[in-house]
Amino acid sequence: MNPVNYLYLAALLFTIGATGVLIRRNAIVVFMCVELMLNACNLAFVAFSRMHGNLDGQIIAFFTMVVAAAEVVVGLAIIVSVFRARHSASVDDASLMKL
Amino acid sequence: MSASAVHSLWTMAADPIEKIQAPKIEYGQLSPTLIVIGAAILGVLIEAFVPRRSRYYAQVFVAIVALAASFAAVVGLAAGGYATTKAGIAAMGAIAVDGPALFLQGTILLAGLLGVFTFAERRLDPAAHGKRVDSFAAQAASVPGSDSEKAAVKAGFATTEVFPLLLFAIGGMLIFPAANDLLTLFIALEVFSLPLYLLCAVARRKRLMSQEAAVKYFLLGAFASAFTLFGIALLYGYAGSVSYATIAQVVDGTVQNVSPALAATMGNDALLLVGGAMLVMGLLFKVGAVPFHMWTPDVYQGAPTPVTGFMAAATKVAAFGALLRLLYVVLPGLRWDWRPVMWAVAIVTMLGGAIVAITQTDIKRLLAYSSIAHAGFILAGVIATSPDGVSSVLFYLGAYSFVTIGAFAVVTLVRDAGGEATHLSKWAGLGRRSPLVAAVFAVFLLAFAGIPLTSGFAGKFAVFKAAAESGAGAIVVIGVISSAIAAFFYIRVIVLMFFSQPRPEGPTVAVPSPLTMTAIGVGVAVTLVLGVAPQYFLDLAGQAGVFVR
Amino acid sequence: MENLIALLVAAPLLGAAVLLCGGRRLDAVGHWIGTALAAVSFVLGVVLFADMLGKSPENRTLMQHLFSWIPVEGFQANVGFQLDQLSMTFVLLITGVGSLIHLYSIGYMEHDERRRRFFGYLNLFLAAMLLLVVADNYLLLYVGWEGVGLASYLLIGFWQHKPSAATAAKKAFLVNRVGDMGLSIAIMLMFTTFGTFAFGPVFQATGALTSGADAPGSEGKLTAIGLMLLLAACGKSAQVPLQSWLGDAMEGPTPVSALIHAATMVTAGVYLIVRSGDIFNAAPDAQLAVTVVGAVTLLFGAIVGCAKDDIKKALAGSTMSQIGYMVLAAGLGPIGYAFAIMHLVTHGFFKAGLFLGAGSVMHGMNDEVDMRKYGGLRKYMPITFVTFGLGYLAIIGFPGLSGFFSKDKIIEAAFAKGGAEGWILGGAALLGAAITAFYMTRVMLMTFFGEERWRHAPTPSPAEPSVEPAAETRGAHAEPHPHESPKVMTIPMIVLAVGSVFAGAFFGIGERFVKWLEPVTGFEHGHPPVSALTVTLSTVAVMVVGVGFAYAQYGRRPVPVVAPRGSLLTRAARRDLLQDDFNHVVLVRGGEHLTRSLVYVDHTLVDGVVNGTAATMGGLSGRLRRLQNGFARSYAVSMFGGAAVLIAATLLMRAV
Amino acid sequence: MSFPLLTATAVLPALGAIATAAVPAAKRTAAKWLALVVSLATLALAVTVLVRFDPDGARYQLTESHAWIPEFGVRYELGVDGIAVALIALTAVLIPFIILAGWHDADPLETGSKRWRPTQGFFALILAVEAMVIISFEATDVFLFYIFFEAMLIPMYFLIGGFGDRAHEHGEETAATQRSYAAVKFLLYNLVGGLIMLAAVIGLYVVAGNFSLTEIAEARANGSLNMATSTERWLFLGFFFAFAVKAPLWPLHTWLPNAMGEATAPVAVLITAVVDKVGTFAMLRFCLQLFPEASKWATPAILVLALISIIYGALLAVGQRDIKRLVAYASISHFGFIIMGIFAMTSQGQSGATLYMVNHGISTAALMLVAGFLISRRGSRLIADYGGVQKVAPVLAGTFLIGGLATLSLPGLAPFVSEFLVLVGTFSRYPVVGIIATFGIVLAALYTLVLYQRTMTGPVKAEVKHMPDLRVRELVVVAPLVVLLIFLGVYPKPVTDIVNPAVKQTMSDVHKKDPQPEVEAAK
Repeated sequence: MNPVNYLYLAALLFTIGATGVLIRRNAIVVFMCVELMLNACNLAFVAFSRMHGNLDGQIIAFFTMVVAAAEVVVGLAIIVSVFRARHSASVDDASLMKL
Repeated sequence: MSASAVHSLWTMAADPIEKIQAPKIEYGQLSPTLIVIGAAILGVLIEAFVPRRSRYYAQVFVAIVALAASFAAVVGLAAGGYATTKAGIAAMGAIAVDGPALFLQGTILLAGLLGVFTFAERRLDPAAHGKRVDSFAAQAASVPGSDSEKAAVKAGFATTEVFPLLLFAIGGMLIFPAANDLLTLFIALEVFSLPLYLLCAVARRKRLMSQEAAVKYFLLGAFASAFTLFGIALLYGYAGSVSYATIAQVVDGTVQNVSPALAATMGNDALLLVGGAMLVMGLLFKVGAVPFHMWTPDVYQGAPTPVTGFMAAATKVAAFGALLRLLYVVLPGLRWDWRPVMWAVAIVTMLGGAIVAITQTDIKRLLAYSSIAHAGFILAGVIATSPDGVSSVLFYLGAYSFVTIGAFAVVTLVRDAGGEATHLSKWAGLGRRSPLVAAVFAVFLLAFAGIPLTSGFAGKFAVFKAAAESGAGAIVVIGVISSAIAAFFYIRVIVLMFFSQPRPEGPTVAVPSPLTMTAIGVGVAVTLVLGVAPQYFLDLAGQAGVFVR
Repeated sequence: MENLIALLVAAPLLGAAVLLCGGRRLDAVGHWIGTALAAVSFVLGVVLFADMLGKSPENRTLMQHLFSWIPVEGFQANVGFQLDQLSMTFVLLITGVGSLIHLYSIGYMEHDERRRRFFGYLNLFLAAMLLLVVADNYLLLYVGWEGVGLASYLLIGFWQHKPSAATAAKKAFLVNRVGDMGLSIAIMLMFTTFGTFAFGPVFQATGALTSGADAPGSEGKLTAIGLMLLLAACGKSAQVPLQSWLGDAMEGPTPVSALIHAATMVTAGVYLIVRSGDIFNAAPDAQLAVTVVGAVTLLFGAIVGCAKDDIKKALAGSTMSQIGYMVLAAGLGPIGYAFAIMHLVTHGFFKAGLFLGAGSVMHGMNDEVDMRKYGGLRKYMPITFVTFGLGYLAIIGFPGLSGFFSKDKIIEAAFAKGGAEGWILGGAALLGAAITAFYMTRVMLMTFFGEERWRHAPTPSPAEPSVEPAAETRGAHAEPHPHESPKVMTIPMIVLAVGSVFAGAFFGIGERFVKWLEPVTGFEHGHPPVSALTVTLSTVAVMVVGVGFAYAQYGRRPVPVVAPRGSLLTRAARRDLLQDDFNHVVLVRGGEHLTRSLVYVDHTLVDGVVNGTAATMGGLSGRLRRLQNGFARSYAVSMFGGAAVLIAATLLMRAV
Repeated sequence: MSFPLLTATAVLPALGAIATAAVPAAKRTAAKWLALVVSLATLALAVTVLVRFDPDGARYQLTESHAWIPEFGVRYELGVDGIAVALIALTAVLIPFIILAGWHDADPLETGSKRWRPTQGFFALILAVEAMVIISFEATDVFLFYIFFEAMLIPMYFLIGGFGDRAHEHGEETAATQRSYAAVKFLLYNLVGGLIMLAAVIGLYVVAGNFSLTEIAEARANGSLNMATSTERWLFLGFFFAFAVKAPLWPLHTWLPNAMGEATAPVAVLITAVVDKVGTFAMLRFCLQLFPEASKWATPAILVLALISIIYGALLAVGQRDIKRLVAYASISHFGFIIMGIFAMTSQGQSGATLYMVNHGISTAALMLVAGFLISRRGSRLIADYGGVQKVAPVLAGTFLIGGLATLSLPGLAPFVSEFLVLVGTFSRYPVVGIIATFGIVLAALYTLVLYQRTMTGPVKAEVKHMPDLRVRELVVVAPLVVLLIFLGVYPKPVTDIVNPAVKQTMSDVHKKDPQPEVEAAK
């Protein structure tokens, strides 16, 4: 099956993720959407790797996973501390600073 | 049915494993980065094993020594000719060691050093329970205003983790402009971003704002890095490799032994263009260019001021370094595609930053917007696509980072009951109450405004000159206009400080320790020296103006 | 000898410097210093005169180059003097009359605590006036020209605490400035036409220009120059349309009126025209303009003179008209130049005498200036009466006295212009003579004859502004006790009276004066359409008529103390024929409106644009600022949109 | 190499500024004396420059040249021609008087306040301005000039915004706000001008490759450097705009009245008599030399603007109610004359313009400083608050009158010479312009005499009844200026001799010849 379809899927996932980031309020969900975007990237990498017949893409995918994990650590830490301070995980509540 | 045949039903024969040769790493050339990263890890260990009372000193010591050593290493490399003649690729094509890289690394390291000084400052905040405290939360994990927080304060805890975090960030920044393949670029990006997210969250005062800043920065940063990554993916797909050199070859079609797959993707410019655009967008986010700038004001305001200062200076340097390398090494082939776009970005950035800054009422936000405007000015140099362009940008970054750190360091000095008094109205009549501080800040502001005899002017002139020479006269004119607009709000602050009546309940100016004093002093000195006699540094930047590919 | 010219100017200048910088310690002797230095320059003048007489008429001109003043590429202005018969005449007149009036002022200003400064100003005036007449180029003349203007400004406004005086002074200076504009433009024209503005070269070049047919339209240029010079003359000599300042100038102390606004400064215009004779000769249109101005002014002044009750203003009107005669004569060209100057000199004598007389009268009458509050003064101040009377006879041209000779010649010359112009101008001149006789007789009668209206006269009504302040010091509010003035005042009057009796005869008989001036101004005999005798007789006739009328109105009937409403003309004449009102409405009011609106424009428009730009920026900023609404997601939106645009743009770039 | 005289002339006041600023707070008076001495020493140096300068020698003399920023093609190049020498001398002469006149302007409000430093600042800033002005007169490198042309704004800005008249008719609060408004306006106006010029400067570099005035002018002359017409015009406009703001030329003038109105009299003199001269000077030196063709192209428009400035400024001066603003508008009118003289492109015009810069400096100084003394006595700038001063303070009134007469350029006083030269020079090429400009002299008489009449004459106002006459210090300030006015009015030759050759040069730069008279009169 033509790997290009995987690319379309990747693009689709990426877009879904991005849209999620734009429309969801809950910080966790937003963050998960970002993860979704990252995974879309992974898919793209792997697909390309397959197309080009070299392993770079796959290796990058692994790196991405690690990075994603790291982001989760940092992200959750921040989000949780905010949640505990405000008792809300809504990104819209965190708008003290504006203008 | 034969076993093998059966076996072949659910297995397939893998290629015979050939020997993976061990990677060749030029430790000498990578020493600056390695030193810093190593120190960072050491810092983590210190957190783990050194008793709490002496952690602070240990951390500060390690950080300063590491940065100094690393800077010495950079100088050594540069002296050893790696900036010019011996410039080359290290770590199997992952890291470039060349003029721009070394110059920017040097700048970042110095900025980091001053950053450490401001981080380590413990004289400004009134001592809590007899213990001197710095501007970071006693215990970042504890809920603001909770008992645990009070307890932590009482116990005299201190978030000494900021130093390793800082070192990690610096380490990432050192790699960022030197990264010679997209993977390294991305990793470096994350390596310096993640610590910064955390650093934003750990302010001692105004913790809610600090955490909010962290959230915003984090979410948006992650969002942006996702774009970056997708861009990388597309470029990879286009060129079948993430190494700059290869991509560059593919882009300008000088690549040998084209495989059929590559031939297929090569034809597809959409991959290249979209990928390039997304990647550039990620970097523009880091430099805070309109329209990817909106995190800047909030984060700059919310983050602990020392962090803001460091971030404003070093992040810009690193990000612009990476941007330069990307545009000059990887994508020169489609100069004609991205230049007009970057023109537009530069213009809206300059104007946007300057105009919105006019009505700001918080000094930190004001400086944030000014940093946006300056990003625009630097972009004007970036799009020159000429050696002069590169060197002018390098010079500008060097000059700008010192002014920025100095300015934010001054901001930390002006305090009232609620910590730093960042609202402009509180700065009224500062010049009457403490002329020296006001004068110093005025110098920085004038440098921002680009008044002659300050580094700001030299930088601006260099950048605009490069732009003009590359035929971007329009950019120059608009740049000039927007710097006129920008001048307006810098002047406003000066007026406020010198010509307005001091408020009776105005803020007090804390007397800092030698640490902050050095930071500010160095800032002023560099500002004036680069303003009056910039030639030496211009030469430096000029020699460092050539990328290796 | 030449060096004496410099001294001539330097002496009074020194006096001015000493007196003005000297400070109070000189108060005691200041007036003597001033007078002495004036006398010195008079003596110098006489010496030079004697020397000049010693020479043959052709080469009597003394030239002296002092130093190069403004040397610029292609533009050479020097400080140099030229003393010929014409300037000599003026030098003698200025220093002579000047010295007398200095002397007179010692008495007149006795009670003024700022007498030293007064003499300083007088000396300054002498210096400037002398510079004006001995300069050898127009630019230096210009210096003297404005110098006398300054002196007159200072002296008119000498009693500065009187707003009326300050205003009058300012007005005089301003009106003169308009004239000066003419002079400077004339100089510029000369420079562009001839490349120089020194007398000698310019006149030669004029000759070259007219003789050589090389320059078409050259006459146009000369006419322009002439008209500009005329404008200047109008300003200085109070000729229509720039005459309005002279009346107000009477705010100054009387000696000033006598010296500056009767005898010397106001005649500078005549000097200018006569001096520039060569130019005017080559520009007939300009000449015509001059004559017209002269004729109009002589009537204008005369009419105004008839209506004024203020003795000084009446005399001022007469001055205006007499200068009108001179200008008229000067406009007639070589026929008239000499006569113009001759009348100027005789006028210098009798008009100065008259003013001093008037001053003496006021001195005895608590500075009352309203003639309606005079009357029958002849037995109280006999000397004043006699001298004033002689001056009076001289000015109305009583046969045998100086005015007769000079004025008669002018009228002759006017007729001699020939053609309709000749008749008109001559007629005007004759009419003028009649009116002169009328108003002077009026002054005479109202002042020295009739019943003594000053007894129980109400003290000066506030309606009458020009009350000299020294009044307070001299106890005005008591009933006046007319008395003769001290010697120091009467002696100058006597001298001037003598002059006004005999000067004319001395000059006129045997055309002595004409011959004296001929080398400078040139001369040709006019041929009036009627015989000279006829002209003379008619002049005398109209004079008698004028006197008769005046006697009928003011000698036979008693003079009302309060002025009757009078005819329309009278009322107009009292207001200087409404010319002032015109100025007020058009220039003053208009100017005020203009400036006020301009101030508004500057503030709202020009400055508004600037502040407006700033405001717009602020507004824009305020609006853009709202985008920063603090919601992370909206930031993400902008990033997303930005990315989309970025991608689209890049693709687009490739597409196009 | 020989002693760097020009550098010394500029550096001395700079060092003096630093030293003055460093004087401890209590030693206020010492700081004043130090500043005065330094300014006098600078004057001495300037005089040496004057003496060492040979009018018939090379175009630029006492030249110094060192590498500075090769990267930008910038050299530290100094050199003076006659025009520069004259203006340097003017600056050096005026500064001591300015310092002396402002002797008490920056004293602490309550005497004996220990921690009061502005006094030192005031005099240090004045010296700093002097240094920058002098070096921008000396610079023959466009970039070097530009740097100080811009940097000069900062000390000026603090002088305007930081120090105002002691007693202000509206009280201290409004005074402060008005002051800072004026200061900001001054700074922004000039900064915008300067930044526009910056674009042009960069453009010049792109075209010419270096900044050396002499080299570029040379190259322009021998055709080795030819710009496209449009390029030259744009660059010219960029330069001219900045200079027109500084000069100031209508309609870019509105900052001047505010600045001069709010600043103390000495500072106002510093602005109009010294700093603004850099603008007109730069027109003469840079616009004409670097862009001769464009200058000629722009001449008509500029003449019209200058004409407007002359008449407009004068009319607004008539309409003012504030003494200082009146003088400011008068200055605008005079700057109109200067610019007109420069762009008339005749020897007379340009010599006149240069002379005008000097004379206007002296005359304005005389008038404005006396006005300052007057204001300091009564504590009001409004004309209406005065009257009859002549009676109580005759010397003050007298000097004021002389200053006024100089302003209306009475013959015999210095300004007359220059004004007449400008008029003649303009008239000989553009008669109509010349004639219209001549109306300016009438208006000048009007506003000056109105001012004098309203303040000095008339009945004595109660408030001024006990006004003291000029003190010795004030007399020391005014008397020399008056003497200068008279001397230069009677014998301007020394100045013209220095200026003429330079003007001749400039004329040849723009390839213009004086129009010849129709008839060559027998000299």
